[in-house]
Amino acid sequence: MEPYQIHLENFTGPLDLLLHLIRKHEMDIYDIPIADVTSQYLAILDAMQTLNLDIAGEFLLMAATLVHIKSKMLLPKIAEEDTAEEEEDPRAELVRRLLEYQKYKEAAATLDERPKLNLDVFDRYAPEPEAQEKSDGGFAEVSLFDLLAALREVLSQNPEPSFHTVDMDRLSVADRINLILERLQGEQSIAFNDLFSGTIERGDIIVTFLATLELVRMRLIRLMQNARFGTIWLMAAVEVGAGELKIGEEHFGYS
Amino acid sequence: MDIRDLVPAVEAVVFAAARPLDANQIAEILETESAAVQEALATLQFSCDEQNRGVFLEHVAGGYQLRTRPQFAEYLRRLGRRRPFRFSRAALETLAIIAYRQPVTRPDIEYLRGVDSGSVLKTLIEKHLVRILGKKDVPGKPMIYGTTPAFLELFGLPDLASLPTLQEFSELMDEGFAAETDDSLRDETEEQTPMPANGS
Amino acid sequence: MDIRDLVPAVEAVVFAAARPLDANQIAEILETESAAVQEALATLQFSCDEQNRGVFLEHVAGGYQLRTRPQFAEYLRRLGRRRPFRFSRAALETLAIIAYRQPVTRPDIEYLRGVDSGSVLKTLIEKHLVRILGKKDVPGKPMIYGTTPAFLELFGLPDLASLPTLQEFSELMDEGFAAETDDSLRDETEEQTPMPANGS
Repeated sequence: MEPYQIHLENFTGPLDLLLHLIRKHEMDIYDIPIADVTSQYLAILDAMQTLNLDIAGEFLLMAATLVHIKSKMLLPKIAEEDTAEEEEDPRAELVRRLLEYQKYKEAAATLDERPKLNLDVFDRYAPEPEAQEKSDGGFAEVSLFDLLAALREVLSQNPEPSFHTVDMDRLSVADRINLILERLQGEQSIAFNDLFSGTIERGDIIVTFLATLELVRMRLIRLMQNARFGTIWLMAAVEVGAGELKIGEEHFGYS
Repeated sequence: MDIRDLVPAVEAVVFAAARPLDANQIAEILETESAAVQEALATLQFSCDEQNRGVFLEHVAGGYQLRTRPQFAEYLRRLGRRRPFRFSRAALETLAIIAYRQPVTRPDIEYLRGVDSGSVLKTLIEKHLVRILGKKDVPGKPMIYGTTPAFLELFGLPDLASLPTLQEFSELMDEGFAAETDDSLRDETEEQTPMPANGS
Repeated sequence: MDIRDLVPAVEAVVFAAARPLDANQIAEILETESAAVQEALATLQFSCDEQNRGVFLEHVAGGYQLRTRPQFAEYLRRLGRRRPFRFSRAALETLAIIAYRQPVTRPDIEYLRGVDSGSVLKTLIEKHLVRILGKKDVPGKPMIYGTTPAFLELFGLPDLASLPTLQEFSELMDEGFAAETDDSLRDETEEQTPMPANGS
C-alpha cells in the first residue's frame, strides 16, 4: 500500500507527526527550522490528499498554524529595544506544546512497559461473586458512569421529555431542598429569612428561593405569616411522628 | 525447562487456572513432559507443607488445585461475608432516578421504571444511600425520597450540582464508535450488567 | 496469633480474596493488629522471592495481591482466562494524561494531545480505567475525569503517587525563550533521559 497511509495510522495526531519529523531530521526542538519542518509537513499532507485520503481536521489546523508561524518569522524584526523585549518567539507556543506532549507520550510508553494484569501477570482465578444484596462489606466499586448509564437506559424505555433535561440548576435546587428538609427535621418551623443567613451570592439566593417554591408546590412544606411583612415561617406540611422517619434520621449520622 | 524453573512454573499455572488441571494439561501448557510435571507437582506439594504455607496442593477430581488450609476456614468465611454490596440493575436505576429527580415519590419512580420498586427502595434506604425527606400533604400522604450524604460520598461528589447531566453524558457516549472499539469491550457490554465486571 | 501462624494465615486470606486487601482489612479478618499483619506481609513477600515461588506478593491499588511472576506470562496466556486489554497508542496517551493530570477535563486532554479524544475517553470509561469525577467549578462546568482502582490494578501500581516521575520540562518553560540560544540550557534539556523503569 501507499507509504503515507501507513504513515498516518502511525501517528496519534499532528503533534506526534511533528515530533517525528523533528527527530528524524535531527532538528533542535528549541530552535526549530520552521521553514523546513513546514514544507515537510505539508508534503505529507499533499501526498495524502493526492491519494484521496481523509485528513483529520487537526492535521489541517496544524498546517495552518505552521504556515502562520513561518510567515511571522519572515517579518522583519522590529529594532526598537522596548518592543523587542515583549515580542515572544512565534514558535514558543508550539514548542511548549511539543515538549508537553512529548512528556506524556513518554509517560505512556513507560506505562506500557509495566507488567499488565491478565497479560503479563495473573491473579488467582476468582469467579465473580453472585450479586449480594445482604452484606456488610461496604459497596462494590460503582461509578458515575454506571449511574448515568442506568438513567439513560431507563429513560430510553420510557421517554418523558421534561425529565431528560435535568440540568445543573435543577440539581442545585435539589441540594437546597435536601438542606431545607434536613433543617426542618426536629424543628417545628424555621424562619424564611434564616435560610439566607450568611448567603451573599445572588445565585445562592435564587436557588434557595426556587427550592422553597418547589417544596410548597410539592406540598412538602407550608409557609405561614402572622402579620403583613412579618416573618415568614416554613413548616413541614405533614407532622411526622417520632418513630415514622426513624430510618431517615439515621442517615444524617452515617459513619 | 529444568526442574528448578519447572516447580514455580507449575505453581503459577495451577494458581492462575480457572479449574483443576492434571499433569498432562499442565505439561502441554508448559511445553514439557508430563513426567517432569508430575515430579514438580510432588515437589510443590511437599514444599507447601514443609514451608508452613497458608495453602496446600490438593489432588481433586480431574487435577490439582491450590487451596487454603482448613484451619483458616473460620477467617475465610468472614472474608466471604465481607463481600461488598453489588448494585443490581434495578437498584442502580432506582438510585439514578432518585438522584436526578429528587425530591421524588415512590409512584414517580415506579412510573418511570414501569415496575414495583418497593423492595429496591427499601434496600437503598437500608444501605443509607436514600432517605425519606418528608411526606407530601396530599391524599395518602406519600413519602418523598432523596439521596443522603453517603450517596455523595460513594460517588465522590461534593454536592448534587456536581452530578453530570444526562445531556453531557450522552454527548460523550454518542461519540462515534470508531477505531477504539474492540472485542474485549464488546464482551463486557453484552453481559447486560451496567456494573463493572469485577467491581473495581 | 504468633507470627509463625500469622504468615500462613495472611497468605490464605490474600490468596482467597478476590481483590487486593490492605493490612487493616486483613488484620480485621484475622482479629489481630495491623502492625503484625504488616510484618507478616513483609515476611510473605520476602519468602515468595526467596523460595523461588511462581507467585509474588504485589502491593497494588492500596492493598496486597498474589500474582504470577511475569516470566511465566507466555505460558499463562494459553490458559485463555480473559482477553487482555490491547491498548492503542491513542488510548495509552490519553490514559497517561488522565493519570498524571487528574482531575482533568476533556478540553485539557485534547489541548495536550492536539486531537479530538472523545471516543478514546469513552472507551477508557467503558473499560473502567477512567471515571467521571464530577464537574469542574469553572464556567461551563465541564466534566472532570480521573483514573480508577482498576487502572492501578492493571498496571500494578500501589497508588497514584507511585506513577513513574514525569520528565519535567517546566523549569525551562518558566525561563521563557529569551534564553533559547543559551548553550548551557540546551545541554540540560537535550539529554532525553527515559524515565525510570520503576520495576514493581
